This record gives sequence, structure tokens and C-alpha cells, in this order.
Amino acid sequence: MKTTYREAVRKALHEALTRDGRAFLMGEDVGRYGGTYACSKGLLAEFGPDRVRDTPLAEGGFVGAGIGAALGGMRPIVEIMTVNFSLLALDQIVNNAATIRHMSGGQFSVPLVIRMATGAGRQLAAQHSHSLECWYAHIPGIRVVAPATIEDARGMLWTALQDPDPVIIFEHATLYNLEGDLADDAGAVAIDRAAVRRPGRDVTLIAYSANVHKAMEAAEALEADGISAEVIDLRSLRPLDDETILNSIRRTHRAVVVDEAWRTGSLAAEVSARIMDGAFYELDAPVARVCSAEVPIPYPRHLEEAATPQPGTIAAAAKILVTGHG
Amino acid sequence: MKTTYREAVRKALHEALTRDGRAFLMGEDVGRYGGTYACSKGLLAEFGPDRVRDTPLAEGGFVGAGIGAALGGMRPIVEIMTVNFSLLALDQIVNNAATIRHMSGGQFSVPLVIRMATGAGRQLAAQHSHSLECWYAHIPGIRVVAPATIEDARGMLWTALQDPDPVIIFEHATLYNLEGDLADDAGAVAIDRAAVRRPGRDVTLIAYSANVHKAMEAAEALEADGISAEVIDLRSLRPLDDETILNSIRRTHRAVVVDEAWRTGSLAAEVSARIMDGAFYELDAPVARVCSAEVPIPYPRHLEEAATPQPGTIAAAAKILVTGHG
Amino acid sequence: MTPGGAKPRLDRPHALDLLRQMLRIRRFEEKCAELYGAGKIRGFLHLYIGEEANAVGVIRALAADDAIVATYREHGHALARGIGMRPIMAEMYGKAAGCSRGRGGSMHIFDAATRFYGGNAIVAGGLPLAVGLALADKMQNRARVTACFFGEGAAAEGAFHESLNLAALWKLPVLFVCENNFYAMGTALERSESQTDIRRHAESYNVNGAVVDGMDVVAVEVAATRAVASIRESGTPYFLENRTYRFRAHSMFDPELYRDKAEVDHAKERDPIHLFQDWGLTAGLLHDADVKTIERDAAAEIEDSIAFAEAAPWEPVEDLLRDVHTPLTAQAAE
Amino acid sequence: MTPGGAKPRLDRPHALDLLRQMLRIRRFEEKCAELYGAGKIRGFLHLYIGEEANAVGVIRALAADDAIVATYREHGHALARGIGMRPIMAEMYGKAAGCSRGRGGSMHIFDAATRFYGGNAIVAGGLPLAVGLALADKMQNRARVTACFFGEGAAAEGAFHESLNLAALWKLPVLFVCENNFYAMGTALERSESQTDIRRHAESYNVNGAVVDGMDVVAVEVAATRAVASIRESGTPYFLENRTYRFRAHSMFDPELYRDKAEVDHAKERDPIHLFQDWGLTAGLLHDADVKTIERDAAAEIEDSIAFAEAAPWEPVEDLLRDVHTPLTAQAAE
Ligand SMILES: Cc1ncc(C[n+]2csc(CCOP(=O)(O)OP(=O)(O)O)c2C)c(N)n1
Ligand SMILES: Cc1ncc(C[n+]2csc(CCOP(=O)(O)OP(=O)(O)O)c2C)c(N)n1
Ligand SMILES: [Mg+2]
Ligand SMILES: [Mg+2]
Repeated sequence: MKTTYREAVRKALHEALTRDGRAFLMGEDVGRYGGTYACSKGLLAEFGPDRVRDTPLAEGGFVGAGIGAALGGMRPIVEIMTVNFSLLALDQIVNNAATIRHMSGGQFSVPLVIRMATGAGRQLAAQHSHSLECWYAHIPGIRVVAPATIEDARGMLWTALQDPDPVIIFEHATLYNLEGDLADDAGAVAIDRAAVRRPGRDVTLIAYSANVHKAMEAAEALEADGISAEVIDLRSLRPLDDETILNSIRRTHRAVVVDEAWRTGSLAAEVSARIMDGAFYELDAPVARVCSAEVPIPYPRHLEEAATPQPGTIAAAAKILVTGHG
Repeated sequence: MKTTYREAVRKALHEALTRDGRAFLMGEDVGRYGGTYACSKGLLAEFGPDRVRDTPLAEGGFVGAGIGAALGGMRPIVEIMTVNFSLLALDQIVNNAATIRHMSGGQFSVPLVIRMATGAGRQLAAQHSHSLECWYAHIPGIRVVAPATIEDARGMLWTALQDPDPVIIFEHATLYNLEGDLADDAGAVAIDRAAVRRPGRDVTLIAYSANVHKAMEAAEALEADGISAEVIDLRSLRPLDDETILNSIRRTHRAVVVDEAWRTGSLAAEVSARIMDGAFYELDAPVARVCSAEVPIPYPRHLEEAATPQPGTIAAAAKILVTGHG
Repeated sequence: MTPGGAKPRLDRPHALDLLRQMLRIRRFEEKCAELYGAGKIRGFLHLYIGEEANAVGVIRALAADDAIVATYREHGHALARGIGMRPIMAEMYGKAAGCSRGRGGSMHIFDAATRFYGGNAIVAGGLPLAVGLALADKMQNRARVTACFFGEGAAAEGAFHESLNLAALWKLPVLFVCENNFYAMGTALERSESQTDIRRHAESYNVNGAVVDGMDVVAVEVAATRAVASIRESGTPYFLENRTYRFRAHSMFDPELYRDKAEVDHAKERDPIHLFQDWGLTAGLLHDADVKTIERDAAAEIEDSIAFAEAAPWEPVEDLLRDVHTPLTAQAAE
Repeated sequence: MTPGGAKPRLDRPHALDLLRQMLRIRRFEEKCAELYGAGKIRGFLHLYIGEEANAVGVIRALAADDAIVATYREHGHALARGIGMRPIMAEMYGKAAGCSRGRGGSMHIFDAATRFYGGNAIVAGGLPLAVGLALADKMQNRARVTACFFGEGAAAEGAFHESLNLAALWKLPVLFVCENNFYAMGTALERSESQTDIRRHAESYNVNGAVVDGMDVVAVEVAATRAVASIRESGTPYFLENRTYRFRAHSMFDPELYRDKAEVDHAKERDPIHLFQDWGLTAGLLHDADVKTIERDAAAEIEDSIAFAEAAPWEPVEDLLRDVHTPLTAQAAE
């Protein structure tokens, strides 16, 4: 069946609301507006305003309320419109969602799912283009996933909803229009493992979310240059699937980590450090990182493109690793 | 002159308020209470309630007001009581303080200094023991420093205040009682370079803030085992001083990075990745990281100690690097 | 003493219970201060001494299946709620027998059995949780109330505003209890709020409320009972501002530079325990012997809890990573 | 039309200016919508069409050295403030000749010369900035006002609460202008605020305020003039709630599922430009020829700004890292 990433998200939400009476969706404009990215269009009509709940502009408040509702036996799916606004809810996520289980000595779990759009690429400038997945991946007590494909957009939510602890789902805003096939019986998928999206021999390109597609493009370009690139889609950002990453490095001996976050303190740094930890003696060259430039994302397209990872820059970094020159 | 870290901070604040009429201190309990850590004791009496300004509990509000006041020509020194509460102000820091210069095309600068206490070690449990310096070090547009010594506590503030852009100063809460000597004429210090606190040949221990002292202890213990450890105090967390780090690695060929943050996504990961970038072929062993365990910090002392870096664990990691075994 | 002047009809068991609850909180905390000095309790310790009437009066008005969200100053609430003094004391020690398995300490008392959701050390951080707990009740058609305690300092936080609005907008059964002790650490109310009449804020969200003498346990209980009845009937939130006073320092680190001893002494003249005890004795509802018994029982209970905490083992370091995530077994059992 | 019924005395230049300002904003934005369709403007584009009376009326009441803090829906404010249409249009294009050197785009118009502090795309994110700007003025004994514009949706954010309280507590010269267009994206006021009478909130901080017909430019100017006078006299903040309506979609991505065309059409009957123009014509203050001239001038100005933006060069990619930090030369010059 031909479909889109957006439609896959919508189907996943529909399934959640249908199968679990405790599940409800809440966030800014998820109801009447149909979701900023139209992911919840039609759900209000079907499930009513209690279960498809429009919230006021109060990110800290309604995320905290989601945590409380989870403590109270519900299975809230809280949509934060974008990662940019999630900063207003970060205290609730760090200090309540992620810690209540521990602080209570294991008495309470917080079965909460938070979804948010992330990333640059739509010329939305400095306040609306953040990629802060790395911050969330830093927090013990939560799980962080990033569906890059239509299957994962369709399948990760249900699995996340079964988790007794908080799960954060990052949807890159440029992916919603992604088109592709989805099996009619597509459903829940495992969320703890990375996936090899393309096998290769000479270098491993490690990415997540929208950048998986850029890495795939880069791999194709490299192929034309006679370089065989493996592409890993991290899928789970916390915990990271070291095994899949290290297995690949043991075969290719070289890695490029792609991350739309600013380079310093990116998740790419963590992946690089883990490869150092786990496969140092396997490496034929230092791990390369292709990240965003250290600048608030500028509005004009040519500058935004220059600031963020692109297939060309990924391929160039890989080529240098493999051939020693660009 | 014998003094304390706390007193050095107080002197620095006193100097700022004395020398720059545009400077003022604002934050929760900086005035009547004298500062949660007593760093501003006596300043209210000397400079009055306008310039030593107690704020309501409203971290986002008063940090944002600090940004506005900086735009309006003042030189605010905003104290956020601890990094734990800074999450409530993170939106203002990321989306305004760090970006206004860029978004305005260079028309406006934000000469703001934010000070905050950070870190674990006082049995304050899961919500009051964060070490989120790595998050701040991720943000383009701000400078981040961490004074580990009495000289730096005394001297970094004035330099930070001269910076036309936002500077964040992290003071580890366990340092305030640190005693030591301070030259009578001690004053401003450069804030952009790391410092070699102890020279060594076999391994480089890289740390910042309170953990510099733990690394120094570890170095002494290693000395007794015949291992010569160099200790680097990062001092500036953003930008990182690659040169000092890489120069050291080129001599010792081994590094242990110490960071009180949770391991995944710590600043230690960034330092490790940079060593990979810049000195891969110089390394005799993979860079080791000694960080906090991936658990919200527990209250009991023995568990808190087990969760955070200690001289013993640092020394052990270094020993394995140098000798191949513990 | 109460707004109307006269006490509502209290029977003897009721009066005894009010006194007993307040006294055992007081004596428990006095002992905690000692234990802090002795290094048995570490970290932050925020005493409730002087404010006991609030927890005792409000919590008596709650049903067993109502929920409580409290702050770092929550020993009184935990004891009044009926969490055992043994697990509370063990928690203060950081022992694995503590109610939060020792992981939380003084600021993070949790108890599933009594629906006690912490012990939150972020000022105003608990308010959104209370809103969510009430939302869960409403969505599941349960007639439960969630009582949320916080200080007047919390009223300046954005979370206060967002939570009051959500609770009012969605008509949720939350009892907001603002324990106004007139200081947030060293910051006096008038230096933190442009509007020192905090209930006016509640009104601005169309939330009903009342101001109560938080040194008068009976007045608190009467007001809270009314409030809870109003919530159960209307399903909408209610706001209590309890005017009270903290007799001790904010925490064990506070040199109290910001207020005069005279002011504190003046406030102590309205010690909630003395007020109630004197009234009870005068009214003939309580007798000197009762007070003695209560004191003796409290002392015994405290000694017992200390013995328990002292004897309890430390959690093994190997268990460090426990309770970050819910183990699979617990998941299956759910 | 105005609360009192009659218009205050306007002279002809004044009336001409009000109409001119509103019309050039309207025509500018209509053109921007076209340019968006043509791919010349990208990112988010939030039109102010229908709300022009607010920026025009309020900003006329400000002095040249007063400050403005606005939102992502700020083209009208920028134009009314006197920032040139050429640098604004170039900014919309993302050209280096833009007022923010093209880095910001539609949502981030900044201008030091007119003290225009953005263009803030985080809802309620500008309020604390306005408080701080006013604090700087107060501490430096400058009699300036900071006007802060935001939507009614922003009133639910914690930043609103914290900012109002700080401004009132510290007695700061802030003019808060809530442009209540009754929707925050697709969320109607009554689904976002338990208290739909937003001024009631301001009152709860002891901030004086007024409700204004935001479709009546003269009423807005009168109210703003009064508000600014009150601020300059008292040094304390003031709150205006301007009731208005957004005629277009929230942004170019909004399918407007949440409101009926009939509702929009009804609101359009009170188009601020028509209302004022009709009144002016009837009152004999304006003549048909004036309208024609204004329209012609606006069209010419817009064409000129487009030509300017089209001809302006892109910033070279090599300059990508500019303006993250203040260069040392600028520091020395300060
Ligand atoms: C968000 C946040 N900011 C600051 C603190 C530090 N702090 C702890 S208690 C306190 C005072 C709170 O006062 P109030 O709400 O009146 O409660 P009280 O302590 O008087 O019971 C402060 C500032 C904190 N814990 N959380
Ligand atoms: C903190 C935050 N949350 C959400 C958004 C997304 N968003 C942008 S505008 C808007 C609606 C704001 O409504 P209102 O304040 O009434 O202003 P209006 O757009 O009607 O002028 C929303 C939800 C945002 N920019 N910032
Ligand atoms: Mg208080
Ligand atoms: Mg609006």
C-alpha cells in the first residue's frame, strides 16, 4: 500500500486509541486543527475531545499533567508540537518523568509517551530548527527513539506505549511527506535495536531519522565511486545499540557519524566515543563526524543547507576516510 | 592570603559591582538571605536592593529579564541557584540569549553573565544533583566556563563580564568550602584556555570543576604506583581548548576523561571524539571515560559515591590504560 | 479561634487524634534535627515545625483513595497520611527499608499504598502532576480528589499559572493547598508577589477558594472538608490559602539573616499545638493525662523508628542501577 | 465606534497617516502571501491581516526611544514602527540586505535604530525580555517605555505569569499589549483559558488595564496614549487587551479546519481599514482621492521593496559562521 510517513503516524495513533482505552492524545492543536503536521486529522471526530485533547499553550503544564495522568493509570500520548518548545517542559521530563520511578524506590512507573517533531530543513530559522535529541538521550530513566522509515513511524508508537517507563519519539519534520510502501498488516515493531539499512564493506555511515535518507543518498554516490558504504539507522537513541554499531565497524573498520545537532556535544560524539571504547583496535582511521555547523540555523536556504549535513558532505567525509583524500 | 572559594566568588562579585556601574546581581535569595551558598553575603548592605536584587521564584522570567536588561545596556549577573532549576530557564538561554545576536544579523549583543551551582556530592538526591554542563556546552552563541580553583573563582567573573556575549559560569557546590591561598592582587584571568594543573608523562587526566581535584588525587595515587599522570583542567567548556588537550595527548598518548555527568552524551564524549579527530594516530590506547553511572543520583552516601567519579575509579582507569590491567 | 469564633463540635477521639498527629510530627522533626546534627540524616532537611496544623487538618478531610502531592517539606504530610514512621525514618537515613527504598531521602517520600506521590524538590514541580492525577481520575470516572501542597513562593512560578489554568479549564478535582508561611527561603512574600493576597490569583482562573488560619487545626479541617465536598460535588478545583509560619530555619543550612528573632517569637505565640491543646484543655475535651500519653507514645514511636532505621541494612552497591527502569517481571505482573 | 461613541478630534494629517499605515501593512502582506506562493519567501509566514489597527494605533502612541518586543506575527509592527520596507522585504527574502541580514526571515525582524527587539517565534518568549528592557531603563533612570505585543494564546504560558508579576512587583514601565484574536492557531480562547476575560489576570497582579476594540484604530490609539501616559507618570506597567481577529490562516500551512467561513466573513464586516476609511470619508476628513493616493503610494513602495530584495545579493556561504559571537572589532568600538 502506498502511503506517507504522516499517514503512518496517524494510523499508529488511531491504533493506540482504538486498542487501549487508557490511551489518549494531548497537545497543542492535536484536535480541531488536526495536528500541526496533520498527523491527527480526523481523530477528534472519531474519539472525541477527551481522548484527543487540545491543550492551552503551556508545555511544562501539560507535559507534567501527562506524567500525572500516567501515574494515575492512563497511557497518555503527549505531543509537543516541536522539540524547540520542549525546552519549556524539560524540567518536568528530567526531574519528574525520568526520576519518579527511581526516587520512589520503584513504587511508581510513568508509562508516558511523548512525541515531538524535530530538526531543521524547512527554513524556519534559529528558534525553530533545533535538533536536541542528544539532550534527551543523556537522561537515564527514559527511552528515546527516532523513526526514520514509514514502517517505524507506523510501528514504534504501539511498542512505546507498552513500555512502563517514559518513551520519547522524535519525528523529523521533513519526513512527514515521505512516500513509500507499507504492508497492509504492518504493526508494532521492536524499538531497541539499530538497523542496517544497506550493507557495505568499506565504511559505515551511522545516522538516525531524516539523515538516514541523506546517508543512503551518500552511499549511492559512493557506490558510483567504487566505495561500498554500509548504512546504519540507529532507531533507538537511548539506549544505543552498541552491538549493531560495533559489529559493523569490525567489518568496515571506518565510520562516519551523521547528526543534525551542532557538532559539539552531539549524539555523534557519543557514538564516536563508544566506537573508541569498543572498537579502537579495529579502526583503520579516526571516526568522522558530519554534524551541523556551530551556528544558530540561518533562514536562507543556501545557508541552512550549508549549516546542516547533506549527502554531499557525508559522501565527502566517507571518501576521505576510505581513500585518504577527498 | 588564606581564603575560600566562596570568599573568592564574593570578592569577584564585589569587584564587579564596584567597578562597573552597569553591573548588578539578581537571583533567588542573593540579597537578604546572602546567597544560598553565602556568596553574596554583605553585598545587599553595600550596594542596595536594586543592584543586589532578590527575585521571585521564576527562573524563566528573571533569566529572560536578565537578557532584556543586557539588551538595554546593563551588565546583569544572574544567579540561578543551581543547575537543576536552570532547566526552567533553558528556553530563554537557548532561544534568546544564544540566538538574538545571530537572528538580529549582528545588531544586538547580550552581555549577560549567568552563574549557577552544579553537581552532586552532597546527598541531595535525584532532582538536586545534576551536572548538565554538557548541555550548555552544546549551544552556539554562549561561552561556558567552570572555575575549579580559587584563582579562577576570583578571576573568571570579571573577564566574563567584559564579554559582549552571554557567559555561563558553573560553580560546583562542593567547591565553596575549598580553602587555599590567593594572591592579594589576584584579579581577572583569561577564560579561554585549559590549564595543565600537573605535568606528567604516561597518561593525561582531563577534568573540570570539582573533578580536577579528584583527578589530582588520582594522579598522586598513580605516582605512588610509578605512573606519571598529567592533569588538565578544561576551565572553558565552550569553546574547548583543543590545543592544550591535543598537545598533552601527543606527549602521553593516553587519556582518561572525567565528567560528573551521566556517561552517555557527556562532555567527556565530546572530548573523546575530539581526541579521536585530532590525535587518533598518537593514541596508544582508547580514550577512557570516567563519568557518572546512568542512574538518577541516589540519596545514600555510599550509592552517591558509587554513582559518581572518585579518585579511586579515575586512578584505576588510568592504570588499566597504562599497564593494560588494573 | 476559628473564623466563626466557636469551634465546631469535636468529639474526644477526634480532638485526641488532631493533637496526637500534630505532636508526633513535631517530636519526629525535632528528633530529625538532632539526627542531622549527629550525621545520621544528610542532604537537605526542611522542617515543618510550626506548620503542622495544615497537613493534619487537610489530610483528615481526605478519603483513603484520594491522592497527595507534596514538596520537600513533607514529613508532616507523610506522617499525617499514615505512612509508617519506621519506613519514613529509614528513608531519612537512606536505608533500603525506607519507604522510597532509601533512594530519595527527606525530600522524596513516596508511598503507593496511601497514594502519596512525593516529596518533590522542584518548587512548583508537583502542581502539574496533581493536575494529571486528577485528569486520570476524571477520565476514568473515579470520584477521587488530588490534594496538592506547595508554598507561597511557588505561586510565582509559571508552573503555578499553567496548572491552575489547566485544572480550572478542564474542571479537574484538585485541591490546591498553598501553605503560605510568608517566606520562600529568605524572600518575604511582599518581595516575591506583586499581589500578596494569593487567593486573588486563584479567582482570576475562576477557581473557588478560601483563606484559612493555618495555625488553627480545626479551622483548617473545617475549610478542607468544605473544599473537598465542593470538589466532589462540582468536580472542579478548589484553592486553599493557609496562612502559617515556619518556626525553624528554611533548611539546616539557613542562617536566618532575613528575619528577626522577635518576629519568630511573635509567631510562636500562636503555636498550633499550644493553641489547640490549650483550647482542648479549657473546653474539657482533653486532659493533662492525654497530653502525657500522647507525648509518651510519640517518644516511643520515634525511638522505635530510630531503632528500626539504625538496624536496617544499607542497600548493596551492586544494586546501584536498580529502579531506573521498570524490570520486565514487574511489567508482566501489571 | 469608540467606547464613548464619538471619535476624538483627529486632524487630517493624523487621519491620513492612520489610513496610510494600515493600508500599506495590508498591501504589503497581501503581496507577501503571493511571494510565498511564488517561492520567494519561505519558512513560516504569519499574516497580520485584519489586525492592523493594533500595531498602528499602539505604536503611534510610543516615542522614538521607546522599545518594542513583538512576535512572529510582526510585519505590521515593524512597518508601523518605521523600519524601511526595503530592508523588511529583503529580510523576507533572506537576503543580506535584510534588516536582520537575512538570518532571521519573516519571524525575526530586528532593528536597532528603532529599538525593535524582534520578532520572537517562541510564544510568550518575548515577555521576559520586555521586562528586562524596562528594568534597564528604570535602573538607568530613563523615562522610556517598552511595549510588548503577544497573542491571547501566550497568556496561558508560565512566562506570561512570571513576567506580569515581575513587572508589577518591580514597578517597571512595560506596556503589555495582548492582541486577542480569539485563536491560538486552531485553539479558540475558551478552550485555552479558564478565564476568557484576560484583563482579569492582569488585575490579579495589580496591573492596571483596559479592554479595547482592536478593530478601531482610533480607539486603540486613544487607549494606548492613555496607557503610555499612565506608565510614564506612575512608572508601573499597564495592560491592554485588544480584541481583534485574524482574517487569514494562522500561517501558510493552516487549512483552517477549526472555524467556519461564516465566522470569518462576519468578522470581516468589521475590517479595521474599511471601518476607519468609511468613517473618515463620512466625517469629511478623508476623500476618495486620498485613498487612491495612498493605495498608489503603497503599491509603488511595495514594488520598490520587491525590486530591492530581488536585486540584493545572497550572503556568501563563506560567511556562514558570522554573528554567532560579537567580533572583537565591534567589542572595541563599544
Ligand atoms: C524551581 C526551584 N527553584 C528554586 C529552588 C530552591 N528552593 C527550595 S525551597 C525554596 C523556597 C520555596 O518557598 P515556598 O514555596 O514558599 O515553600 P516553603 O519552603 O516556604 O515551604 C527555594 C527557593 C527549588 N527547589 N526549585
Ligand atoms: C512555546 C511555543 N509553543 C508553541 C508554538 C507554536 N505556535 C506558534 S504561534 C502559536 C499560536 C499562538 O497564538 P497567540 O498567542 O494567540 O498568537 P496569534 O498567533 O494568534 O497571533 C503556536 C501554538 C510556539 N511558537 N511556541
Ligand atoms: Mg513559603
Ligand atoms: Mg491569538
